[in-house]
Amino acid sequence: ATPCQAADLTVSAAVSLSNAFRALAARFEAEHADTHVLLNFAASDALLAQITKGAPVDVFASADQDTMDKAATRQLIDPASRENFVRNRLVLITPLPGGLRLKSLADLSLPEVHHLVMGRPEGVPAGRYARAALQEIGLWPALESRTIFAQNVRQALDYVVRGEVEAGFVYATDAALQVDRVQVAFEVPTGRPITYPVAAIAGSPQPVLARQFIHFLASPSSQAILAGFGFEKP
Amino acid sequence: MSLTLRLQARVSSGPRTFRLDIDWQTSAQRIVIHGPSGAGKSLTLQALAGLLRPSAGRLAIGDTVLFDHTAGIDLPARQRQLGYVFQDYALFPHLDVRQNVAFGLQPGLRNPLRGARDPRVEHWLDALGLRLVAAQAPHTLSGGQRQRTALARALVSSPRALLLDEPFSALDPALRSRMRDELEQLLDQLRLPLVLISHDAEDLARFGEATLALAEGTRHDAR
Amino acid sequence: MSLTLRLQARVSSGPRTFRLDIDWQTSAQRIVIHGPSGAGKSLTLQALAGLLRPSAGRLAIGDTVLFDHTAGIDLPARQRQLGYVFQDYALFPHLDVRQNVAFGLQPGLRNPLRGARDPRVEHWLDALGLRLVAAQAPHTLSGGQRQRTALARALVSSPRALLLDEPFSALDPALRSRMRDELEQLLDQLRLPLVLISHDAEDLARFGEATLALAEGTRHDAR
Amino acid sequence: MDGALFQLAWPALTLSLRVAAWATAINLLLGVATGFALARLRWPGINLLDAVLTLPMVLPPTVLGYYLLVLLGRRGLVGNWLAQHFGITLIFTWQGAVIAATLVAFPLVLKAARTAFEQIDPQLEQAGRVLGLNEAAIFLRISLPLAWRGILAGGLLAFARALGEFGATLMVAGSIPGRTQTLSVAIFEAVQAGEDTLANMLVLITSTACVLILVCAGRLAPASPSSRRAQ
Amino acid sequence: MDGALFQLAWPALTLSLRVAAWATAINLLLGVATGFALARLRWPGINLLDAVLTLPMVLPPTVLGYYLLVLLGRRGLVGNWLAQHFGITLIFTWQGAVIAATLVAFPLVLKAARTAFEQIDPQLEQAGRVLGLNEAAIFLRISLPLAWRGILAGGLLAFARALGEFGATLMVAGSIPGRTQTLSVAIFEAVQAGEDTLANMLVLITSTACVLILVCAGRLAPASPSSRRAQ
Ligand SMILES: Nc1ncnc2c1ncn2[C@@H]1O[C@H](COP(=O)(O)OP(=O)(O)OP(=O)(O)O)[C@@H](O)[C@H]1O
Ligand SMILES: Nc1ncnc2c1ncn2[C@@H]1O[C@H](COP(=O)(O)OP(=O)(O)OP(=O)(O)O)[C@@H](O)[C@H]1O
Ligand SMILES: [Mg+2]
Ligand SMILES: [Mg+2]
Repeated sequence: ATPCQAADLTVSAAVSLSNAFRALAARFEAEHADTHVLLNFAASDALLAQITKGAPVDVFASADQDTMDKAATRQLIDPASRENFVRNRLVLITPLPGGLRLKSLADLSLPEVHHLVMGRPEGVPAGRYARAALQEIGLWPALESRTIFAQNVRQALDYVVRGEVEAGFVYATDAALQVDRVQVAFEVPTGRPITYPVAAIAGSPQPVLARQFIHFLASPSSQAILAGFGFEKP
Repeated sequence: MSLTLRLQARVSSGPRTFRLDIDWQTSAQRIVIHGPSGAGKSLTLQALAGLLRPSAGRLAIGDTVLFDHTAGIDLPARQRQLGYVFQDYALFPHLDVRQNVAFGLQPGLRNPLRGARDPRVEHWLDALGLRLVAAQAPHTLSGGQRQRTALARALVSSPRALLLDEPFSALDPALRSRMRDELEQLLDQLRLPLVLISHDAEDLARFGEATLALAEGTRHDAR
Repeated sequence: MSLTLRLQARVSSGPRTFRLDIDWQTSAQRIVIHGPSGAGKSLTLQALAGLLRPSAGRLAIGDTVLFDHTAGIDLPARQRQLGYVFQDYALFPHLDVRQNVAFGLQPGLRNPLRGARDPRVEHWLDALGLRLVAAQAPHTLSGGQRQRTALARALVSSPRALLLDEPFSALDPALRSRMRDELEQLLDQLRLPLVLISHDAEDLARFGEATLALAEGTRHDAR
Repeated sequence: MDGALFQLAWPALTLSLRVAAWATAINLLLGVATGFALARLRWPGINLLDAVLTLPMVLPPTVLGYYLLVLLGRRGLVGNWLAQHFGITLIFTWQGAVIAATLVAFPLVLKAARTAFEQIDPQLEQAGRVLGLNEAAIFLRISLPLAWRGILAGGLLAFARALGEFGATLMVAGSIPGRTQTLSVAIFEAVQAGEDTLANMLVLITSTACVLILVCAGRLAPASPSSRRAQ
Repeated sequence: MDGALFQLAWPALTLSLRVAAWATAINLLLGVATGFALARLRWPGINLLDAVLTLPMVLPPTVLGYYLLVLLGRRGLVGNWLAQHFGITLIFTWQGAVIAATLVAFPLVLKAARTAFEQIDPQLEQAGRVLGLNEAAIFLRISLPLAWRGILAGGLLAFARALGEFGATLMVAGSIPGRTQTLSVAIFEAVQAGEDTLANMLVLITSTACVLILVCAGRLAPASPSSRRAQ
């Protein structure tokens, strides 16, 4: 095992952040000579499991608050360093071309909607938001039986892209990846805003650098890059 | 019958190539091939059986042309209807003795069942003294029992002719002479042509209506 | 030497059990075992070689006790230092003829190399007429060539005694008598004890200083 | 097993077994045929073909599942054709899961079968020819029984692999509880949701079922006859 | 291949090959030893043991990875011990990826080796004993060469499987480009990130590398000698 060099910073980030973080890491390295950012992408809960079992991580960026809350409860993070750095929106999408024209969540109970897809609520934050939105207006019991549960947002997106389902819940950033093949029907109202938290890991050998990276995410130039990938300011 | 044995063939293994080049014809009914070890006797029998394809020549038993290079005839092994005892027996390891013997009687897609009895099979099991070991697997047989099983398998399906490659070599003298009698009786009964490879003077005397002596792949000296 | 052959053993296959029960002793140096096919000759040789464990008895060659049930002695096969020719040869298919012959000379963890020459190996290749096929794989050999390779492999490593299971059965008469001479010369030179299984009267006459006739697993009649 | 676990595990288990059994059966047919062809044909490119047919092992199952989706989906080449001509949809059905599991496990049977057929003494097949059998009979009466032990070993691996398959399955069949949610998918979801106890219970169930089946199926091959020499 | 792709793919490819090569080598050693033991020991429970050892095939790799994480993590039983006594951490290292890939591919070599050893004519080993060889020599000079073709087939499958492994690897080794990101993980990520072209390119690279290696390695087994009868 190679011990981490003094200037190595390991950042564990949710897969949905991968494109944006690759660009950001390059910028950060340019600004901090001798610093090498090691990016580790996986599903948020897999990242949490790794950190729980003692993986040598310095910064953790999760796609939802729940996972970060768990990390906080287990005292894995430095609570003072926790910040929300981007905001995302949940949208309902339909396939292109020839998808249904849906105007509101109520339209999902139309008979033409044979299947709709969302992330599995037990494991995928986007699914939790979607289910909550449907429960809010009392449609969930009627729709549950036509719902396909995907393992992650990307899989949900694929089903819509391929026309296997008539509608799906994904993040706006995901929908932006396939602008030619899916259309955003409308934004889904979520109770609380969808924000992505980031925090330094407790006991990291690089506390200063970790803080610097977290601040760097909030900087205007970083926010501009993030906006380029469809994320909004928190 | 008449046997036409005109063939050229070659087999090679690494650096060494062995050439077979025979031109012989006989009208005898029973033929013994002999000659030193490695002379090409077994290869000749394989060519007759359709397991070795000559590069040229003509093979015929009686009226049946088995192979004719110029005429483009090459009867596949399964249509030659010959009873062949391999020098190393080639018993089927997944079948017991009785099933091995019955193998050729049933041309379909299924092997003879373990318990099935066919009078022809039982006849040969008795004649060759295999009744006691009929339910044994080949790998539990003694050398002589293996040889007799191979012999029974070749004899049972009334072939057009018999090709026997040293079929008595692993038998004791008493059994050997019983087998010879048994074989002769069968040949007389069915008027079966025979091509026998043997080193045994007794076999030569008894079955060698005509004999072919081979050495180094070619005809040496007809006794 | 003296050979003590007292053993009880049984092998079974499915419904059938074969029992071996022999009690024989001789002071002869050269012994021939004969008897009808399936009598238990090969099994007896296997017991001597340490490949079949008797349920009771005592086996000894000269001063060396190979097996003694009551004394709890059972020398493992590899320490018996016997030259054994299997009835079906048991050649190593992954080695060529020369490597097969050289196999026992090298007790280490590596097989003899393909090209390596050992004078003892070359001597026996020549004596048994195997030079031409020395680089061939066993499956490309003729029956007699296989038998001679097995013989050479057993002879080359100067064993304590020779156990030969019908070692000339696949050879033509001329070769057979040459092999006999070769074998006798070796026995005289090295004062090697010999246990030979053979059906051949000539072998009995030449090597049968004492003979053991077996039938149905037991001693039948000493000639 | 308490009621809730039973309600989740039972349909998942039966579905898993059904999918794995179908996948194994199909693979035995395909793998034996292809393995026999590879073992007997003397083309120069045969090893290349073999390597290419091994590729389903090399690709991450999720990726394989993605390609399957592209192919079998409603807008996919095959999927479209099937839907138009036969009204068959494979996506989100257990049949789709069978296809995914079959593809993933195929190389296991193929390699095992090829090796087993290559080990057969060619003289035994020749003996069959001399005894008057045609090639089909030789295959069924000599080659297949002699290769059977090796093929079965590959088949058992394929069964286990099909049972454990979830990446490609998930993609093609979705994860509809009681309909297309296999045990492996359920385990994965339990782990993902942090329900460790449930995950452990499900792992125990899969493992027990699998061990039982492997042990029983292992008896389908005769212990020694075909594996020992005869000459 | 353009620069960016090359920068991503090259380290991933070399890492993947290194991990797969190590995993295959370790599995050949372990699998041959275990396979030989299973083939020769006459215990009554041997088939049960075999089935249990096949379990890594049955569990979803992610789940296997999770268990590995529990065991090898800094706070895990083994991981803690390793860290305290040797200062070794396995999580987030390529050695961790080797362990994950080894575990996942192990049953492939095991089954192939067991079957191959069982097919050997026992008389050949007996001939070796009579010629004075001890059991170690018999194994190395007779059993192993005769079983080699079958073992190699299993080894090639294991190599392919190790190359394609990503579920357990991702869990244990993470996905740090240039350090622990294997090709399979990179492919998975590309698919996840919607970068289909990149994913296709990476799939092409893996497939080509794998086919090349399988074809070359397939030559390590002699074509026929050991697979044909001798008697
Ligand atoms: N497949 C093969 N490849 C190379 N050489 C072979 C092959 N088969 C046989 N030979 C060689 O051809 C020669 C003749 O073999 P054949 O088996 O016909 O001899 P034979 O006359 O039957 O001898 P024997 O009496 O010892 O059985 C031998 O020298 C043998 O080594
Ligand atoms: N493994 C076994 N299982 C069951 N029966 C066996 C086994 N090995 C040998 N036998 C039986 O034991 C008897 C003696 O066999 P053995 O090989 O010693 O005969 P043999 O005297 O050498 O005969 P031959 O002259 O035909 O070689 C035979 O009837 C044989 O069927
Ligand atoms: Mg011959
Ligand atoms: Mg015998």
